[in-house]
Amino acid sequence: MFADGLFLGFAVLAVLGAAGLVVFRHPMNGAMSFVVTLISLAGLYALLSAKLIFALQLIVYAGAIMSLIVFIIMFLNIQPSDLPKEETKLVYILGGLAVVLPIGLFLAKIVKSLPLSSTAILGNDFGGVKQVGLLLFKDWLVPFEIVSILLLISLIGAVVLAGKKEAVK
Amino acid sequence: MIHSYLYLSIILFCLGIVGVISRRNVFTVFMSIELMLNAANLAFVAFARVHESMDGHVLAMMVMAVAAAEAALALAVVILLHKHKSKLDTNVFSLLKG
Amino acid sequence: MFAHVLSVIIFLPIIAGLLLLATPASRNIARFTGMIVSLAALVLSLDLYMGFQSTGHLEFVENIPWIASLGVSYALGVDGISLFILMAGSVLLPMVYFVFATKEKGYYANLLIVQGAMAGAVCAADMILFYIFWEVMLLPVFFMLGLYGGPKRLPATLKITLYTIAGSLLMLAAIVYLGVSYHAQFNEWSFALDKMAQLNLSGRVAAVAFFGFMIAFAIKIPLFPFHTWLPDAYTEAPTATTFVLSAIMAKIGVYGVIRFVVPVFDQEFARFAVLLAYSGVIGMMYCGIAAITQKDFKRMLAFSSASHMGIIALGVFCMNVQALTGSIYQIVAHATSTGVLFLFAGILEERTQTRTISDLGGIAAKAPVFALYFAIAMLASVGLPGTSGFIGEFMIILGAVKFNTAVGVLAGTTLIIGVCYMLWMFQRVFFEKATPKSENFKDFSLIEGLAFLPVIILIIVMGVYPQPFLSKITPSTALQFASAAPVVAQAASATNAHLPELTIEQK
Amino acid sequence: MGQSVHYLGLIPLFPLMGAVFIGLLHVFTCKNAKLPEKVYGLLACVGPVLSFVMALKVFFQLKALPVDARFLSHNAFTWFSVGDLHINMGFLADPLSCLMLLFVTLIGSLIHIYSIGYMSGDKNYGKFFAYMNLFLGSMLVLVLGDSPVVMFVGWEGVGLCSYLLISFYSEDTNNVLAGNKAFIVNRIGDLGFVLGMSFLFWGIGASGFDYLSLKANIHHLTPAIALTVCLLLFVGATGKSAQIPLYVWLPDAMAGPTPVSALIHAATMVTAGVYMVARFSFLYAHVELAGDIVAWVGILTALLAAIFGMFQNDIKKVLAYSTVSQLGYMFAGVGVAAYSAGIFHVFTHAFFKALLFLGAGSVIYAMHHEQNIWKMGGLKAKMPKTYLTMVIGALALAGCPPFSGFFSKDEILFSALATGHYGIWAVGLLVACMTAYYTFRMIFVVFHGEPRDQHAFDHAKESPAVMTVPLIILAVGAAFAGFLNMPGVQTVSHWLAPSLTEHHPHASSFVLVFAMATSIVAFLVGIKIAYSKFGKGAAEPVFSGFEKFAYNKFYVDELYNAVIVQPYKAVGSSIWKTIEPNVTDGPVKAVTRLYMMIGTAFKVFQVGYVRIYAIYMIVGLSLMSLFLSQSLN
Amino acid sequence: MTNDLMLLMPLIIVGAGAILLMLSSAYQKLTHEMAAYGSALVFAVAFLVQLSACITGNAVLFSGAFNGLLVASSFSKAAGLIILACGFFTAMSSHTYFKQNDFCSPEYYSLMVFAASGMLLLTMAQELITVFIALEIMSLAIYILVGYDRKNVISTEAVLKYLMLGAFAGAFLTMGAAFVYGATGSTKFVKIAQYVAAHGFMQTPALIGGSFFILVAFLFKAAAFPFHAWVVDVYDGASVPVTGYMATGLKTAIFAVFANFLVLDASLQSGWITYLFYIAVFTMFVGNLIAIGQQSLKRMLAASGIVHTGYLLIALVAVSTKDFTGSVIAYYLAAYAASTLGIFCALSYLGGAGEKRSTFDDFKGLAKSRPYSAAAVSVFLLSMAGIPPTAGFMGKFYIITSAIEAGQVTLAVLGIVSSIISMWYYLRLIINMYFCEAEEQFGEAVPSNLAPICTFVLVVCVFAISLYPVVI
Repeated sequence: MFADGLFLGFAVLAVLGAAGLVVFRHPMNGAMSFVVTLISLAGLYALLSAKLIFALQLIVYAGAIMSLIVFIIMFLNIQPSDLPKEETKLVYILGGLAVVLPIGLFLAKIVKSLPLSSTAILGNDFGGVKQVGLLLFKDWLVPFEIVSILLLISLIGAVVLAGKKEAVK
Repeated sequence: MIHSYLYLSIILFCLGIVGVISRRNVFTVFMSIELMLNAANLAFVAFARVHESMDGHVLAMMVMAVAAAEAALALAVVILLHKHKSKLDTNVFSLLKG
Repeated sequence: MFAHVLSVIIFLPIIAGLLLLATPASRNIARFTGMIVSLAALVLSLDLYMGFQSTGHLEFVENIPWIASLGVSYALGVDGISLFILMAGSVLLPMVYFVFATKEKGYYANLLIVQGAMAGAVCAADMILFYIFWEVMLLPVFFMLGLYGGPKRLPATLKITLYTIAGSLLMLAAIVYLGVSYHAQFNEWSFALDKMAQLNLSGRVAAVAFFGFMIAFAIKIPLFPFHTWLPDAYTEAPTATTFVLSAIMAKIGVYGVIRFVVPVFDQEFARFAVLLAYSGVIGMMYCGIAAITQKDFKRMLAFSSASHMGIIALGVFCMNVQALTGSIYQIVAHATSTGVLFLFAGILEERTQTRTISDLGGIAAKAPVFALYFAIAMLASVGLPGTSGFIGEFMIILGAVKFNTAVGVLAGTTLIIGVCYMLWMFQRVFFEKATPKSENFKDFSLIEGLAFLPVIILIIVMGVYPQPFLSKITPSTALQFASAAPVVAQAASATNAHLPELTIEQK
Repeated sequence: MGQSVHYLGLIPLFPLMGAVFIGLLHVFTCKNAKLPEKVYGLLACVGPVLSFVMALKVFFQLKALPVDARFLSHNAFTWFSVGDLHINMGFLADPLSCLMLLFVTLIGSLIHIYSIGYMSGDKNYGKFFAYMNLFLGSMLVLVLGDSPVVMFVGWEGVGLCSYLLISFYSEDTNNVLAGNKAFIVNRIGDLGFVLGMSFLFWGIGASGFDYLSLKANIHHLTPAIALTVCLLLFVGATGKSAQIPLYVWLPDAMAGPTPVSALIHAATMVTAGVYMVARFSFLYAHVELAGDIVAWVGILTALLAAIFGMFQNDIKKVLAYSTVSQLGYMFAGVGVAAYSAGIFHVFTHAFFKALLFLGAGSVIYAMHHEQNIWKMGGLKAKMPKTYLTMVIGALALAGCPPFSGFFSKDEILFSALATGHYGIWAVGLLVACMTAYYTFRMIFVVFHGEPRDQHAFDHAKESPAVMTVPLIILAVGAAFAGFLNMPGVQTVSHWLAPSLTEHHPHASSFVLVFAMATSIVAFLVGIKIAYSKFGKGAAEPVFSGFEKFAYNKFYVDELYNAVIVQPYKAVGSSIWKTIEPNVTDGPVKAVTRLYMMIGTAFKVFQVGYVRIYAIYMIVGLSLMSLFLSQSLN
Repeated sequence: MTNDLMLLMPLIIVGAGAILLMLSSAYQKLTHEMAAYGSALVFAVAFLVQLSACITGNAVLFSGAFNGLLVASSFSKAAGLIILACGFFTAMSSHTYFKQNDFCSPEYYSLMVFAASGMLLLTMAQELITVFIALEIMSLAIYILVGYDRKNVISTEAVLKYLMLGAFAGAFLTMGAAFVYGATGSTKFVKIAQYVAAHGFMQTPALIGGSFFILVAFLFKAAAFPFHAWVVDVYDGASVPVTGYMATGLKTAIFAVFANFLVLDASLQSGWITYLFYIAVFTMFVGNLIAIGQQSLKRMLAASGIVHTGYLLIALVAVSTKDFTGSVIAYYLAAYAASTLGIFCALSYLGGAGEKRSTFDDFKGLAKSRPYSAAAVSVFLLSMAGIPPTAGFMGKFYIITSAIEAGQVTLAVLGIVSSIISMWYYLRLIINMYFCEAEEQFGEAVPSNLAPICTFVLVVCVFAISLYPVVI
């Protein structure tokens, strides 16, 4: 029951946060609202016994990525005048909801048909750092390795695109 | 019970889509995409719980890493855009058309 | 005679043409090369002609597997049907280099390429190979028309190109369909012609495939109502291109029908033969009538050519050996008559700087040799007995009467229609009083006269003594019907139901 | 079977070779070095004369044979052979073709000789003789051909030569137009011929398409086909022999040089139709209805042409219509199955009509190419030889006994009467009367009375011997040829019998006498009227009412022009001006235009807003989701 | 294991080469020319290694190593070859291109090699998240390349559009992967195939949904309707060599993984046939319609790329899951790559400084001043149009054959109709080059011979691929 309550709370927060992200005009407000969602999601991961993910969500997502985004928002020193004037935003959002509805319903229909077993409490080992780590380095070595390439590329990209270095003559 | 997680994931995913297609603010659009990735992550973790295998966790981690890389690049692009036009409106960038 | 004579005939001109294009040769070198190569091809094809055994089957066969997994092979061969189209090309094309001395390098080079490609299309014994040559032969025409054509060449170029490519792509689908059906029926991949004939096709898809072929060929021939590209293209094209188009390329369309459609789609062909025959005969009348009021002689010849192609095509659709043989004979006759007329028209245009009929007159008095040649070619084109044009036309009409009385009677009107516009044109251009433009018309030089002489002689010889030629054609045409005889007989009796007496006394 | 003789092929070959030789000579010399006319004249006469000699040889060789085996043949080579269709380049000389052969070569030779004089001074002298030789060669192929197809070679060949010779003076547009008309109208007939041959071939041609095989197999032909073939072949004949409705070209054909009119448009080519029907006597004898149609068309043509002939002012036009009229008689003859009578009329007509034309040519030559009879008059004093010969010709034409025309015409009328074709006989009689009238109208106006154009009259003189000698020879023929087949003698009929399928009607001698007597009466009436009107000189009449209508040939040419020629041209120009761009090419163009339009319009979708692109994606996705959720259950 | 290593060697060479290039670009003395040669060398070596693997390696499928996440097949090897060749030619043409355009730095080449490593991974990846990461490696590198001309707002706009929509599509891929994982408990292709074989495809809604989203991502990258709209703008905004690289290498990699995924199981493929059918048809026709109205060559080529995606989708519809070799797709990709790369190669030196020639009209009369280049471009255009005897014809022939064999006659005919329509805009350029009077002299000298040489090598390739169809 307690878990259900927690879930409900986190879920409501997550949805509200997401809705805020969509609705707020200023990106800063949106980012803050999004952080709420991320943190709620972290809570949900915890409820799902994903301990490592719970931690990573907080550290990497809510921590690193969001602070980077917020930093850039601040860095660009966005004035309200820089922001797009979205008079028809609401129309678009409602229209968007209408368009997305079939997708959502389709997914919901799928989920509904899933024969999911009851969620019995698992052992303590589940989702722990060690277990996930072992898995990561045994079975999932390749993706783990190639993610490094990906990060390297994004590094170069950031340097090339946003850097000051002039093109070689 | 797990169903609820998945429904939540779907709702977040759909909200992300709505954010992408209805907003013109570059930041909001990128964050909406992050929201969609998070929705996917939630689904991964929820399914991991169902299958009682931790593969889903690993997958979620990978998605996070990709999301981070993407975010870094996206922010670089945002800075570039801002340098050019000092605007964050995606509609401003419509020189290429027709 | 050596083993790969057909390959040489095909690729010698193509390679020579490509080399000319790739090197900065002068126009004289180009013309000289063209002359040598086309004469070499002529010699080879004469050799081929002499060695031809008229067995009715393919001879000089070459067969090298190419794409093994799909059974596509580099297969060549000639029979009595293809031999004559091949010969027509080989005999007629050298003339161009003698007659037109001042064209650009690309002009000669493209001519060479188109010669090779046409030879390839005619000799191909594999459908894919045929298709490749079929498409390739369009490219030089495209470039020649676009580069060296008249003032309104661009729309004409686009029209002919898009039109023919549209048709041939549909044919590609049909070819592939055949190959796949063969695979399904015999569990083996092949696109070889002789194997396709064993196919047993029926049903709606077969009909669609049949039309895939037919439309491609109908556009090339061109059959009514797919002829609309023709007047523009023929008129705007440089003379040699018009010549190539009318004298040989259009014939490959007819050849395609004979070679690909008739053996493979015997049932569909028999079913739609009446429709197609009407299309041929209506096209003949339509274009022939349109020709009479043309103001531009090249355009008039274009319509005339279309008109003749209608009757040639009709011969194929009549499904009897006389009409078919007549068609093939007429193919050569038409190449030597109308094709040559186009060359004459080109000379006329070059020397008078006009294409308008009313600007000319009295040329017969100024240039008797030219007028004589022109008249002979013209008379052959209207099918006067004693010239090459009669034999084919007569046999086609004869066959058409047997096939379907109404079609036969309509086909007969070609005798009248052809003569109307030709005489009218001849009167205006060659008779009457000389006009300022035609006053200083120069007669043929000796070289020109000699260059055309073989063709003029050929026109007469083919009219007076056609049997040696026919005896090479007939075995193949007879064979063509031997395989499809039951279907054809059935169809023939069905189409003539309204005049039953005609079939009673058959022996 | 008859004998095979090789020289048969040479008969047409001589003039043909001559044509090629003279033609080449002319083409290559006409621009620079002109050859003297004598060379051409001599060369030109060699072919016809040699052919005539050969023809005589054929005649004697045939005569030596027993009656039933009187035919010679020569198979030069297989012309073409495809499937059942075997056509040999074969020649056949039987009594019928031998007769034709003889007079064609004879008259041809004479006219060639005559032309040497008539054409002198023409700058296309060589060309003329090349054409003439070509014509003669073609005519001989026509006559000698042993199958309809070979005959068709000559048939078309003579048509071509006719065209070339009519438009001989090609600088004048009218001449060329007349030539075109002749060729085109002939071609209409040829269409009938070709179709007729086709039907015949599919009927019985598979076992041989030469006359002998056809004759042997004729009973296999079903009546319907036989009738079709007959009528189609007759269409060919109406074209070549200028019968209703295709007679219109012949009067115009007089635009050619007069020897051409004499040779081609009077003596030989135009009778080809009659010859053809006689050749197919085995077929026509089979189908009575066809014969009746032929006879009626013939006699009506005779009547119509006679009416026109009465009101013509051009000397050659008068003769032209008289030719049409006489051809009508011939068809009436062959139509009532009196083939020998028809052929005999061909034979006699060749003489007197050639004679008349050449005489007229002589007059025209003397009058410096004046052809209007109302500009002439009193010429008999100046040109006695011409006058005399022409009167003989006129008497023969008018059917005055004992000149040749009387016997041949009378035999036709008699046959009509004897076979019960009373209508034909009656019309024929009327026409005979009219013939006498217009013939002598011409003679009286041209030769009698006072000169109307004094200047021309003063300069007129008798033609040179090279022209008058042929006239005299022909006059002899015209005068006496009739005796060959006079009743009781019937040499020609007997000679022709093996070639023709003919049943001589058994009629009482009363009928014979009655026919003769009426013919004579008709002739006398005609000549009386002519004499009373024109005998003592008359002024050029002004036509009005029916006369004007007849003078203008019932406006048939105008009618054809309005009903056939103009609509044809209108259709032609509307095809490429209206139908082509709109109907046949229209859809193609419309599709192209539509395609370009859509393409341009499609750029609207590439708005450039990235959000819109995302919306495309989502809308597509959402639609697919809708479908997918349908299929989930 | 040595075999496995051999098969992985190209990937290793490319990855190592990329890192090496990246590191050495920090070294100031390294000019971008040297980087170009370096990257070309990497590609060349990797290509040769791959070729030797293709020739000698008797189609070894390794699945033991890497836990089945990477698998090499003859198809992936062929696709790898194409990708490496694309990389090589792009490097060469870039070298020439940057003689006339000045926004290059050595990192450019390293990114290109990185992108190639992503593409190679994609061809071999047999697990969804690996696919996702490989896709992102490739895409991220390409994003950066697209936006490389930082001073140019056009290029920045292109990268915005590409990145935004690409990431959007990537999110669908993850969601799809999640659902597949949810349904089958694994993201490995082998396991998925086993699951489908055991439980059926249509009976597992989550699998339908998951594969649907995955397909969406693939279709997006391949620029199929209705996910095509970005491609025209992005191609237009990117520099010429990058556009060529995107159009060829990226498409090859995407179709490799697309096919690999689709042939997991017959029921999976047949389940999507109807949708792919309509998508293919719409893709072809929409692509054509976009292409007609274009004035800019790059945009036209982008649109024609959409059309070619349609043809490849036909091949996918017709693909046989039983004994899949991917030969038809690989052949078509090779043919398409040769001609497209050729045209971009030619554009990279014909375009002039700052890509000043970019529209149809700019190339009027090219044949007069540069006959050989014009001839080469014509050959490429004819190949794209599918006129024999070019490779494009053979490719189209194989596709039509496979489609008809698979019973998709309608699709084959529609493909034919589409290629008839497409004839117009290919011919238009040829007509402009040959039949129109020159408005410009094309006077300037070509700064480097590399791109022209590559162009002519590619002409040879176009014919060679056609006349010796070794892949089939």
